[in-house]
Order: sequence, then C-alpha cells, then structure tokens
Amino acid sequence: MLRPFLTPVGNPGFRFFSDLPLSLLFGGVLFLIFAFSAFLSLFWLPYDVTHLEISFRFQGPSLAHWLGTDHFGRDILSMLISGASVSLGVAVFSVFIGVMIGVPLGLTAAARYHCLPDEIIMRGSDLMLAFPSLVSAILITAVFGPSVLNSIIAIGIFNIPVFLRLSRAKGLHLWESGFVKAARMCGKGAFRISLEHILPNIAPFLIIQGTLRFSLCILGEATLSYLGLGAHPPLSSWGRMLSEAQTFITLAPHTAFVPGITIVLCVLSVNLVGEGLRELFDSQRVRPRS
Amino acid sequence: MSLSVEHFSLSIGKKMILQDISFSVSPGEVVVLVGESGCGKSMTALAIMRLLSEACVETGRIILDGNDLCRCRDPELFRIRGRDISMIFQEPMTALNPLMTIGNQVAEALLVHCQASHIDALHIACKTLAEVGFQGASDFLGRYPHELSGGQRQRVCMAMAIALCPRFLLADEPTTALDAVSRLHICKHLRALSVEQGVGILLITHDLGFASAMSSDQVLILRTDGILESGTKQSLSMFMHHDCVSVSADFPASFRSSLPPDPSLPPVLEVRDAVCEYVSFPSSSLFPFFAVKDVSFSIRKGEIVALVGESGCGKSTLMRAILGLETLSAGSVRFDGAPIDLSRRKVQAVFQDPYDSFNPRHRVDRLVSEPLFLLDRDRSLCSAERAILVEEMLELVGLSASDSRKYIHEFSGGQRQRISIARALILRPLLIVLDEATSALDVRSRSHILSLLSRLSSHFSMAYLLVSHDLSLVSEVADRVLVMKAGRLVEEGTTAQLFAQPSHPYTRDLLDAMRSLDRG
Amino acid sequence: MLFVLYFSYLYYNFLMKFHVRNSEKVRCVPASCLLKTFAFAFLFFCAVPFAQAEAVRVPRILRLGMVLEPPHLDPTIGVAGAVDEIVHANIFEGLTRLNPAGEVRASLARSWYISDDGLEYVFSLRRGVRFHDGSIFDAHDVKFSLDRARAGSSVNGQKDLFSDILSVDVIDALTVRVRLIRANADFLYNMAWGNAVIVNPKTASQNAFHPVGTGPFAFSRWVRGDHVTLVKSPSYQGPSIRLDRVDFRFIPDPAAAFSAMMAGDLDAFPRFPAPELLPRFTSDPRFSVIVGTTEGEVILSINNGRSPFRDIRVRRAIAHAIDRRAVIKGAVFGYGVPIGTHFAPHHPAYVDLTSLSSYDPVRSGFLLSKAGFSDGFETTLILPPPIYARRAGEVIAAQLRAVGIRARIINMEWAQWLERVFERKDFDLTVIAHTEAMDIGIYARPDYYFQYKNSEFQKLMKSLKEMTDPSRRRFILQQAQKKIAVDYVNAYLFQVSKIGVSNVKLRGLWRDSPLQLNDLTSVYWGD
Amino acid sequence: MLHFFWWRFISLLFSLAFASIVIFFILDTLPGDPAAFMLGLNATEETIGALREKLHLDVSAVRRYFIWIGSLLTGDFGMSHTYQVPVWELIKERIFVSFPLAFYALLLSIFIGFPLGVLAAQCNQTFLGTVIIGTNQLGVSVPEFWFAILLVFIFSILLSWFPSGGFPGWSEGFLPVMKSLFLPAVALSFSRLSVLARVVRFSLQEAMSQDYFRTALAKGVPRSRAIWYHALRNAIIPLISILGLQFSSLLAGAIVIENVFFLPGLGRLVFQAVTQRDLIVVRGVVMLITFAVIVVTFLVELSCAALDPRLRKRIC
Repeated sequence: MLRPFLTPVGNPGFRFFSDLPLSLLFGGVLFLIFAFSAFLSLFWLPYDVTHLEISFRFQGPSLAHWLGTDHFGRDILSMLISGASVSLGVAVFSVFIGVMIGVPLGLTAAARYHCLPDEIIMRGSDLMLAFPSLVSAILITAVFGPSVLNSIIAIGIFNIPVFLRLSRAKGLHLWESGFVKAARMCGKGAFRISLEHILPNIAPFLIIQGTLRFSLCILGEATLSYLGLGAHPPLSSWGRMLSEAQTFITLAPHTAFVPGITIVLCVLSVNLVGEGLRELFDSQRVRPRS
Repeated sequence: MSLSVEHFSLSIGKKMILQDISFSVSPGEVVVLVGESGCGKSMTALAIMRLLSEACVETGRIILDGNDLCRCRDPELFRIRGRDISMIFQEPMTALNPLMTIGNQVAEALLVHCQASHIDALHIACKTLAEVGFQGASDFLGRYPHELSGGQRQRVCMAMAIALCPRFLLADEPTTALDAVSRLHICKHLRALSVEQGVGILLITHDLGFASAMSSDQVLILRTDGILESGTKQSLSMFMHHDCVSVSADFPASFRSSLPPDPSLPPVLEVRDAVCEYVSFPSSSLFPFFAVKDVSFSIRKGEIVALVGESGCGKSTLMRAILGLETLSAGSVRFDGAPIDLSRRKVQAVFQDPYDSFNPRHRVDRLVSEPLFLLDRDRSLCSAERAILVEEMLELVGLSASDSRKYIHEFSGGQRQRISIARALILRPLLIVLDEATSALDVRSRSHILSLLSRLSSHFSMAYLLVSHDLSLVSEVADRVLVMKAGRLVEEGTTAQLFAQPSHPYTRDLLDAMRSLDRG
Repeated sequence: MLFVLYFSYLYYNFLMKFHVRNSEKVRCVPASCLLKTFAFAFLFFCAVPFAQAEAVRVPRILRLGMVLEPPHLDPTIGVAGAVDEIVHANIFEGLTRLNPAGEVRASLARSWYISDDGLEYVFSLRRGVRFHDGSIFDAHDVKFSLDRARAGSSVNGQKDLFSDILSVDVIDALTVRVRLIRANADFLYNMAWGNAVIVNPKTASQNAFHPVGTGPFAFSRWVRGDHVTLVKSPSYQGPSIRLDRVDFRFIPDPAAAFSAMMAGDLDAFPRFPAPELLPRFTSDPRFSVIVGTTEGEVILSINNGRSPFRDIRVRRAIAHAIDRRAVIKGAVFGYGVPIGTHFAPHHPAYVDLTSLSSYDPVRSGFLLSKAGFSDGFETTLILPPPIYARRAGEVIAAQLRAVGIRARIINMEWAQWLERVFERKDFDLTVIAHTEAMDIGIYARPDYYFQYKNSEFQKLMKSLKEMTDPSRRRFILQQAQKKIAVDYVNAYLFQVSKIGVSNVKLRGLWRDSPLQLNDLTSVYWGD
Repeated sequence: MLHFFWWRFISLLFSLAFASIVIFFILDTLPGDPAAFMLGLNATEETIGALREKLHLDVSAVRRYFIWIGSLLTGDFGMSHTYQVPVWELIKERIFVSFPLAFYALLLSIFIGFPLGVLAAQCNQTFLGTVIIGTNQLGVSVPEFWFAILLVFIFSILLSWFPSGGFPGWSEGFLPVMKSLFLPAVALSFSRLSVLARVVRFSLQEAMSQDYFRTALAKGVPRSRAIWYHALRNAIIPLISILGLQFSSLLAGAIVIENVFFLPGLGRLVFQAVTQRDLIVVRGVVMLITFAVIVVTFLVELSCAALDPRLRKRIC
C-alpha cells in the first residue's frame, strides 16, 4: 500500500539505506526505541509501577534501579516506559483526529474553490486557529474531567486546521495541473479526482506535517499532564512525573532531569525523522528539465 | 583579450556532463552553441559565470584577460560579473525580482560597480532601456515585473546585462519562451551589439532558425555525451543532416490529408458565437474583460484546423471551453449536434507540458486507461480487455507493450507526449485538441510526434484542432487556419490561401516576422 | 554586569567578522548597519535586567508567603481560610479572641457577665476604639454585626454559630446584652471566630475588596494574583505594634515557594506547603523551622449510605488495611500526627484510639471475606487538588489494592469535588482535610456528605451544647470520639502539622494555629 | 486598498460574532457551581441558594447571552463571581503583565532567531550550519515548562541573579519589572526562536534557489547584498505571518510559564477562573484573547498584502 506514496517522482535510482539523510537514520532509530518501549510496556515492566515502597525513596541510579527511584519509591525507568505508551498513544490518536477530519475538509475546500463551502471551511479554520489552544485544552479537560481520552480530544482538535490548510493549499495547486484537467475531461467527479489524483500526490507533505504535529502533540500532552489535567494516577505520564518532581529538584535532581530529558529525546527523534523525510521528498521532487 | 575555455570538464555526482571541451570567443564574434535539450549547454554558460551549485566537480581552465576564473575568489568574481561578462537567462518570467521596480533592478548593476549616485544610475538605466526597444522608457522605471509581458521582461534582462557594456555576453536560449515578434527584436539587438559595440556573444540555443538568423561566425555542436564538435559558418547546411539536429526537411509529404473534407457530412465540432467574459475581482472598471468575443467556426471529420494567435489572445480560454473545462458566458459548443457533457467520448486532448500531464503515482497502464472510465457507465470492461487495449495503443504510438508496468518518470519528454496521444486515442475520439503539444519538445522529438500524428490522422480519419503560436509548424501541417487577436476571430481560410494573400493586417505582421526569421 | 557587556561584544564582532570575511564556504552576513542594530538591541534587552543591584531589606517591613489567594477580604462572607489568614486579628477584631493555646481572651469586649442559666450574656466594650475610617466603635456596631450574621438572607459561611442567639440589645454606648434560645457553652469560643468579627455598618458592603476594621493593621493595596499589603493603623489603642508594613504574597506552587524563600524574596511562610523540603531549611542557618499543630484532620471519608460501605465490617476492613505511618511518610514526609478519631490530638479531651484501627492486612482480608467479598471489589477514590490529598490517595490506593479493594483514582478540581461529593454525595471514597476547629459536631448532621445517621451520637452532641461544666464536657467529648471510632464511620489518618518557616531573626510568630489566622500583633524583627 | 480592506473587515466581524457564540455556549456547560465553591465546606443549602439568587445564575441561558453581549459592547465585562470585582479591572491589571511579557519574548526570539536563521541558510553544508540546525531541532523539542524549571533552579536558586518569580508591579519602576520578566521571557522565547530560525532558513533557501537571485549574482551584485535586497525581501512575507501566529500563541500560551514563575498574567487568571468555575472571568478573558488574535491575523494579512506589489496592485 505504501508503494505509491514512496515512489520517487524525480530520480530513478532509489537505493534504500545509503541514500537516506543522516537525520532520518538517527531520528528513526531513536524513535523506534521509544515506540518499542511503549509497546513493551503493555505486557512487561521491569518493576510494578503501582507498587509503592516508601522506604526505597529517592535512590540514585544503581544496578537495581537504572535511573533511580522517585518520591514514592517507584522505579523511574519503568515509570518512563509506561509513560511512553500514554504519551505516544495520545500523540498518535490526536494526529489521527487531525488527519481524519482536516484532510477531507481541506480537499473539499480545494475542490469547491471560490464558492460557499470553501469560504465557510476557511473561516471555520481561521476561527479555530484564533482560539488559544492551551486555554481551550484546559477548558475541555476541566469541563469533561481530566482523562486520557479528553486530552486526546483537546489536543486533536487543534491539529485539524493545520492539516486542513495544508491539504487545501497543495490541493489547489494540483487542481491546476494537466493530469487533473485530463481526469476532469474523462468525466470524473471532484470526489473521485481528489481520491485518485490529489490525495496520493499530497501524501508526502501530509506525512512531513504529521511528524511535526506528532512531536507538538507529545509536548502538548506533557504540558496538560504537568498542569494536572492529563492521565490519572494508575497511568503514569511524563508530564505528571515532572510536576511531582518539581518540588524535589533540590533534594533529588534526577527525578526532575530524567523525565525532562526523555521528553526532549522523544520529541527530538520525531523532529529528526520529519526533517529527514523532508530532505528525502525535496530531493525527489526536483524534476529534470531540458 | 578573448574568453577561452580550455579542456574543461564538469560532472555532478557520478554523471559526466561536459567532457574536455575547449573553445574561445573573441570580441565582436558571435559563437553559437547548439545541442539537444539536456546535453549540458546551460551548464557551460553557468560554469563560465561561476554560478554552478556546490555539487559540481570541475577540471580545466576558463581564461579571461589572462586570469583563470576557476581560481578566482568571490571579490574578484563580483567585479568581473556584470562589468566584463554578463548573461541573459532562458525564463524571463522568473528572472526578475518581483518586489523591485524595473528601474532599480537595472540601476543596481551600475550602483554596485561604479558607485554612481542613485539618480544618475536611474538615468543611465533609462537610456539602456530605450536602447533595447522600450518606447518612453521613463514611465517603465517605476513599474514592476508582473506588469510586463514575456518579451518586455526579456528585454529588461538584456538591458541589465548590457548596462555596463560588458566585453562578453552569454545568452542561454534567450528566445524559446517568446513569440515570433519579440524573438525578431531580440535577434536584431544581439546582432547590433556584436557588430557595432564589438561584444563577443556566446549564444546557446536548440532553435536552428534563430541560430542561422544570427549569421554566426562559429557554430559548436554539443552532443549528449558532452563532447563538442566545431563547424564553420559556410558548412551550415552540413550539420543540417547531423542526426541530432535534423530539421523539418524529412517532413512526411503525405501529411496533408489527400481527400478534401466532404461538406455534406455534419461538422464534428460546431462553435456558435461563443462569449467568455471575466469580471476580474478588483478591477473596478465598468466593462468586464472579454477573453473570447463572438467566435464561431466548425470542424469537419478528418480536417486539421490550426488556431493561431499571440499569447494572451484568448485561444487557450476558447480551447478550455471546447474541452468542457470552463463554461461559456454565452453561445454554444456542439459535438455531432450534442453538448459537451453528453459527448465527452468524442473529444480528447494532448497538453503542452509532458512533465505535468501525468499523475506521477500511477503506472502507465492506469494512465492510459483512464478515459475508459467514460465507458464504465454503459458497459464496463474487465481488466484483461483493458490491458489488451492499452498494449494496442502503446504499440500504435511506437512504444513497447512492456512499458505499461513502468512509472512515468522513466520516460523522456518525447515518449511522454506519445503516451499522452495513446491516452487520447484509446476511445477513438472524433476530435483531438493539441494544445501546443510540440512546443516544449526539442526539434527531433517534435518531428517524430508530428509524423506519428499524420499517420494516425490518415488511419483513423480523425479531426485535429492545433492550438499554437508557431506559424512555421502550422504552415506545414494545417488544412485550415483561424487567426485570433484579443478574443476575436480576425481571419479564417485554407492554409495555402492565407499564406499567399493574408487579408487582415495582423496576419500579415505574423507572416513577415516568421519569414524574416527563416530567411536569416 | 561585566559578563553581559563582554558577551554582547563577542556577539557583535562575531556578526561583523562574517560581514568582512568573504571566504569561499561561509558567505557574508547582510549589510553592517542593520547588523549593528541587532547587536545593540540584544545588548539592551539582555543586559538591562542584570544591572539591578541586590534589594536591601528594610527592618520594619514583613513579607509573608501564603499558598492560596483569598477570593475577597470579607471574613463574614463564605468560609475561605485564606481570608482569615490575612484579615482576622490583623484588620478585624471580634468580641473575644483566642490565645496561642486556644483559650478565650478579651478583645473588643473588655469583660462580660453570664447569667446562671447561661441564657444571657452582658458584654462591656473597650473605650475609645475607632474604625480605620475614623468612625467611633460602639454597641450599635456589635448589634448590627450579630444581627447581620444571623439574618435569613445572610451569606455568612458559619451561620449556625449564631443560630442560638434570640436577641441582641444595646443597653448603653459601651454595653450589649445577648439573649440565647438555649444554653451554649461554646458561645464565647464561637465569638472568637473570623465570621463573628465586628464590622462598621457604613463600610460593611465594601469589605470584600476594601476592608475597614478596628484591628492593628489597615488595608493598603491588593495586586490581584500577587500580593496584599497592610500598613500599621495609627488609631489602634492596643499593645505597641513593631511592624510598619506587611506584604502577604500568594505563591501556590510549592517549588516556587521554596525558591522564593531560598532567594530571600520572603521573610516567613507560616504554612509551608512542601514538608519534603524542610531538611534544606533546617540545615540552613538563615532560617528557623517551627512545627506546630493545626485543627485540620485528614481522613479517608467513606460514603456510609452506599453499598458495600453500609456494612461496618467492610468499613473496618478498610481502616485496618491502611498503614498510617506509610501514608504520613509518603504524603507529608513524616510531618503529621496519627489520629484514631475525628479530633485534634493537642486538645486536652483527646483520646488515643489509633489501636482500634491498627494496620492489620490479615484481619482486613478476613473481615472482607466474612462480609462476602473474599476476592475484593471495585470502587472509586476521588481526590481534591491539594498535594497532600493526591499523594495520600496514591499510597492508600496501593494499600487497599494489597487487600483486594481495587480503587480507581479520579482527580478533581475543587468546584467539581464540592458539587459531586459534598452536595450530590455521589462518591465511594475520598481523601479530605477538615480544617475547621472543634468540628466533631458534623457527624451529628444527618445531611452531611458521609451520611452517618446515628441518633445516639446526635443526643451526645445536644447534651454537649447545653453542658457548661468543663469536666462533664470533656467526658462527653471522649464518649463522642469513641462512638465514631467504634462505628468506623471514616478511616481517620493524621492531623496536619503547621510547618512554619521563617527568617531566624524574626520573633513572635505563633507556633500552633487554633484558628486559621496569622496574628501579627506580637511579631517583630529581633537583633 | 479599500475593496480588500472592507471585505476582510466584514469577515473579521463575522468571526468575532461567531467566536462569542461558541465561547458562551461551551462555557455554559461547565459543571460545578460557583456559589457552592464560594461558600465552602460547611455551607447549608439555603445560603447557597441565596448566593445563587444574588449572582442571578438562574436566568435562562439565551437571555444571559444577550445580556452579556449587550454589556460587552458597552465595555462592561460584568462582575467576577469569586473576586466581586468588575472583570475589566482584573483583566486590565493582568494585561500589564501578559502583554509586556509576550512582547519581550517576541523581541528576544526575533533578535536571536532571525540572525541564526540567516546564518543557517547561508552556510548550509558547513560545520556551523549543522550546529545551528542541531540547536534549532533541540530548541523546538524542549518542553517550555521543563526549561523554565531549569532556569529557576540554576539562575534564581543556585546563582540567585534573578527573582524566582512574582511580579513587583509597574509602580516599582522599569528595572525590577524587566528583571522579574527576564527569565519567563527567555523560557517563552527559547522554543519560539528555534521555530523562527527554521522558517527563516527555509524561506531564505527557497528564495536563494529562485532565478532572480541568480540574475542578481550574474549582474555582479555581491552575495551579501544579493541576499539582503533580493532573497530576504521575498522571504519576509512568510516570516510576518509566522510572527503574527507566535504573538497570539504567546498571549494565551504562557499559562504554564506564568504558573512556574507565579506571574499574575492573563493565562493564570483564566486557569484559576476555570478551577473556581468563575464563568464571567473565563468568558471575558477568552473573548479578549480571541479578539486580539483575530485582529493580529487581520493586521498580518494587511501588511503581507501591502508588502507584495502584485497584491497591492490588485487591491487598489
């Protein structure tokens, strides 16, 4: 299924590994580590996150606990691993919401250029962009109670206008191209054209924008749980570990630094993957001209 | 005092572009560099101007007044460019900075080189613009590039290049994007520069007509594998037969359809006083802008009609209306008596830019079989039938059946245009609209495409509507010619009659411009 | 300051260097004039803040830290503790006041006479007392304040404090007679509460944001979200006040509170929110740490009106499943006194009943199986925002899970907790601190949120109200404590300690807090 | 200019009206009763009832909306439930914290982000280029609140160069305010300057790959001048729209930073108002921020149109 998306547009030779930009390789490996640990946390954890052993409190990194223990004596490494599943899960689903609602709207806006649906959709997306995203996320989680599902919705809603505008801009550009004119001459409707011709060609841009929004969603989830509006206690989350560890920063600095660095590394890996993909697609998009 | 290139070779990544080329240009001499598209002609010019991207690996020397430009550092290069050597580029539409006025852009070269004050720099700029053919240049100074036509922009580029009277001028295909009239002006000015001001000109082009018109002293032919051959002026006809630059000499005589169109049959296409108006959004002018005004004509079965006019005369709007991509404000377009949306199967089109008219994500078989979607409504073909039809079409246009599994980026410009024709033919339409189908191709693939079209026309007795601004092509191919100017049909007639005594003054200008270029 | 100048000089010639050197690889940076503006603008915006010298401390000014910002400054509206922490005893005074040990002392009422049947009180008021706006204080103000508090439309948070008053009569300018419907031994104690302060009729309505009282300090300024400033009131007749200005600064975030104290931006934090950071203060010679008691009991409230908690065996199993030591260590890092019942341990009448609900998971499991829940059951544990509740909740959930009670934690904001738990009583378990003084009486209210309806206990509370003899009152209180402990109404966890951190040179801060107030009358800067 | 201006102005009003409706009815569903919240734990039923009555919370939702819109137009944002103070007073105080902070952070991110972007665009393949791009990636991926915690830990607790937070009030003079706003501004601008640098790099590289840049070089214009006059002028337009977006996100997005530094800004006011279910304050602030954002985007669009002669000609 991926073949059509990844077919090179420009240079014929597409040797897999040696051709990939460095940032994609480095980011990809790092991200796989996080993704694997998130997947692993569903089945196995080095230590049981729910078991509190107060006497083991604030132990530094040691052989038993590689990254030390927090203020309840829980192992920080296993907290991070189980936190990874929450953070990545929330980010994946909120990007999913953004794409599933944003892209179809964007394509219809592009298809119906200069008439009513386009205006309404654009005004709606401008309004959504005008809404202060963090304030609204707080409102949503406050109204419906803090939980994973609510933070997914709260963050997901603000991905919609981003994908909408991107798919509309790229779509408009493609509607002027020759093969769309040919398709229109074959009597294909706007819906079929959008599906067969426009979507496959804007897929690379969506993928790049998707990775960027993915990293922003991870940060968003961390911020929400830092404010206490994210996942509930049995589910550990990076943001909440940070907010709890904030008061112990002088007593046990590692409890504050380790989750912070994990967030940075995870978001950095996703950004590097995004940067690498952009380089990959840019190098392909250059057309050999006479 | 000459510009000489000695044993220069250039490669990007692993691909060798230029192999050990040597030539020299002395002041007052016109050197023409000819070659197929994509053989690296433009790279030579960019190499001389030291404007190549970082990925190029060069060996050899480029000598100007004794010092080697390859070894120069940036500060000396800034002094040399513009003052001793300057260049004109191919794409006038993007060569000018959209946010700066014409005056400033031309004056900038003066400001930078001779630290002149802004006022007298503008004064000199105004003088240079008048020199290159702008009447009343002073009011052009304040205008922006998007307010000018292609020809005017190219003249501005020329003004920029010659503002400081450089000793050498590189012109990289200056006229391909222009129409006949402005091409003639550019040619006159270049010739005046070399003769009167002793400027050494290196002209790069793939348009033989223009090259012979420049009465060049030296002609160099760059082959696709990067090796340069030199020919003298007298042996101009010799390289006419060179395999890579064969001209229209081997045109199929039988192109024009033998039997005259039978008047009794109902016309394939009938356009009755079509009107297409644009109310451009911000223009507060009272009368709307008319792209097409009261155009009526008809095309009969098997007839080849050409629609000619300068760019911006509304011929492409009319073509889009005929193809059903745009709705007419008034009037009607009929195919065999039926409106367009009922008779989509009867008309197909071949577009101008081969690189833009195919979805890069689809395989060739899916591209070619796209029009079969029209059949799905009444009887849907199974995939086996589709495959056979596609292979048949590919063989018909001279490609192999195995090509159907490939992706479009694996084909050259000429091959893509063949696939486009295969796509148009698959439904056996009555009329094929050729929207400047060959203007983006180089000479050789253009002639192959035209011969293919002639074979198909005689085989399937199909009608063609050829939309073009290239009169020499029209005179060879079309039965009848329609001339359009500013949205109106100013003249209509058979090719022979129109070329013999054109009635409308505008047609006469077009023909004179074409003839003066051909005679050279 | 020097460091910044050097840094911006580096930045400036770093940019200029690029402009001059036209090396092949690194192209030059844009025109120099624009470059200079960048460098100098950077200098201005970064360097300026460093220029400020260290703030010098003026001796007669006190900067006090507080966790919550009060919604308003009128103690007679609502019951937000933060209001009393600022205004009670500083701006407003009641008829009586409490000393650090919690005993009733004279305040605006110089002395009082109580009739034998305890139904009539005659207060003689202090002479020459003025409000901060200059108007003279007299009996009419007392009558107005008491009538206003007990009126039908009153919005006073502690309205039942005044429910026993029959009438308030002015005898002369400085004497007031108050008649009660039924004898109430706590009446004088109640008059010391923040809700019973005497207000000036003319300014009563504006007290919310411009309080006018008779106390030693007058209101000066309120920068919402940051601080409230009080200044010494010239018209105060009482003991000499050795502070000219007091700033109450609101710092909700414990880490920010800690860094404010360490950075020297605050002089004292009477109720420091982060017990875990105290070792840093005790080891630092600049600070002194005072650990006292408060009236706040942290309990695990159980919804007695909902199954399976109607069965006392289940409630008892919960009580035995919880290890108070671990909860205190986990939640407040050891700064808490275990309690076996809903009563403050520092009170003379306190009975230590912790043995009734000692940590015994085996018995807890046995009790659960006897009650028919051998493999435990699912329930929810609702936690309000304060940090002690969230941490204690996690420890308790883990301990309950050990005996098979799987409690799902739900974190809630205050407003939601009040509406769902307090008003609609739609909860199973919740952790909460009851900060009102002497509030064992809430178990006698049938409509209270843990829905404990026990007629015997209600009779006890009625008799306590009418009993004035102290020894008889202590006996009744002890019986009440035993009753709610034996009935296992809730799981009583620990008494909140008052952790006060202050500058070592500061004298006169109260160790304990019988009421939620910061009495600054006796505070001064030592050597 | 008129045609475009009026058309955009009407759509501006339309978005504002639509925003006010959406804000009002979303906030109306906020559970939790402010009256109960104010009266605390031991309140009895009828006191809560009395207070609800006093704050006229029992009028129908639609009528309340029109009362609110009416008062909004006359500039009266209504009375805050918890603070018993006109909302506009509250907001006015908080604006003097949030706007200078947002402006200060924006200036910092411009003065550091812009040169970085220009440098990164030029020295693409060199060591310096990869270093700058690396720091940009890092800057974007650092969570603001964690960076703020680090700043407080290092600069105010360990080195005690800066106050750990709080806002002395403009009456204390310019320097102490700037000193207290410096750390929050750095925390806010750190991720934004990386985003700005990235945008500058991309749009500049895009402009430098255009033909007119090559023509300028062919005219003998030195590279630095070519970059400044040709490439940057064309790269400015995407830059302005990014700056517009950043300013609006600074206004409300600073909630977290205001929490860490306990600054009395708009963000924290909204956060506290939401937890205290003070509907009128929440509505007032969200309406103000949305209005500011829509006006900023409107101005950005106008300046983009004014800068680009192609649009300017089409406008007037």
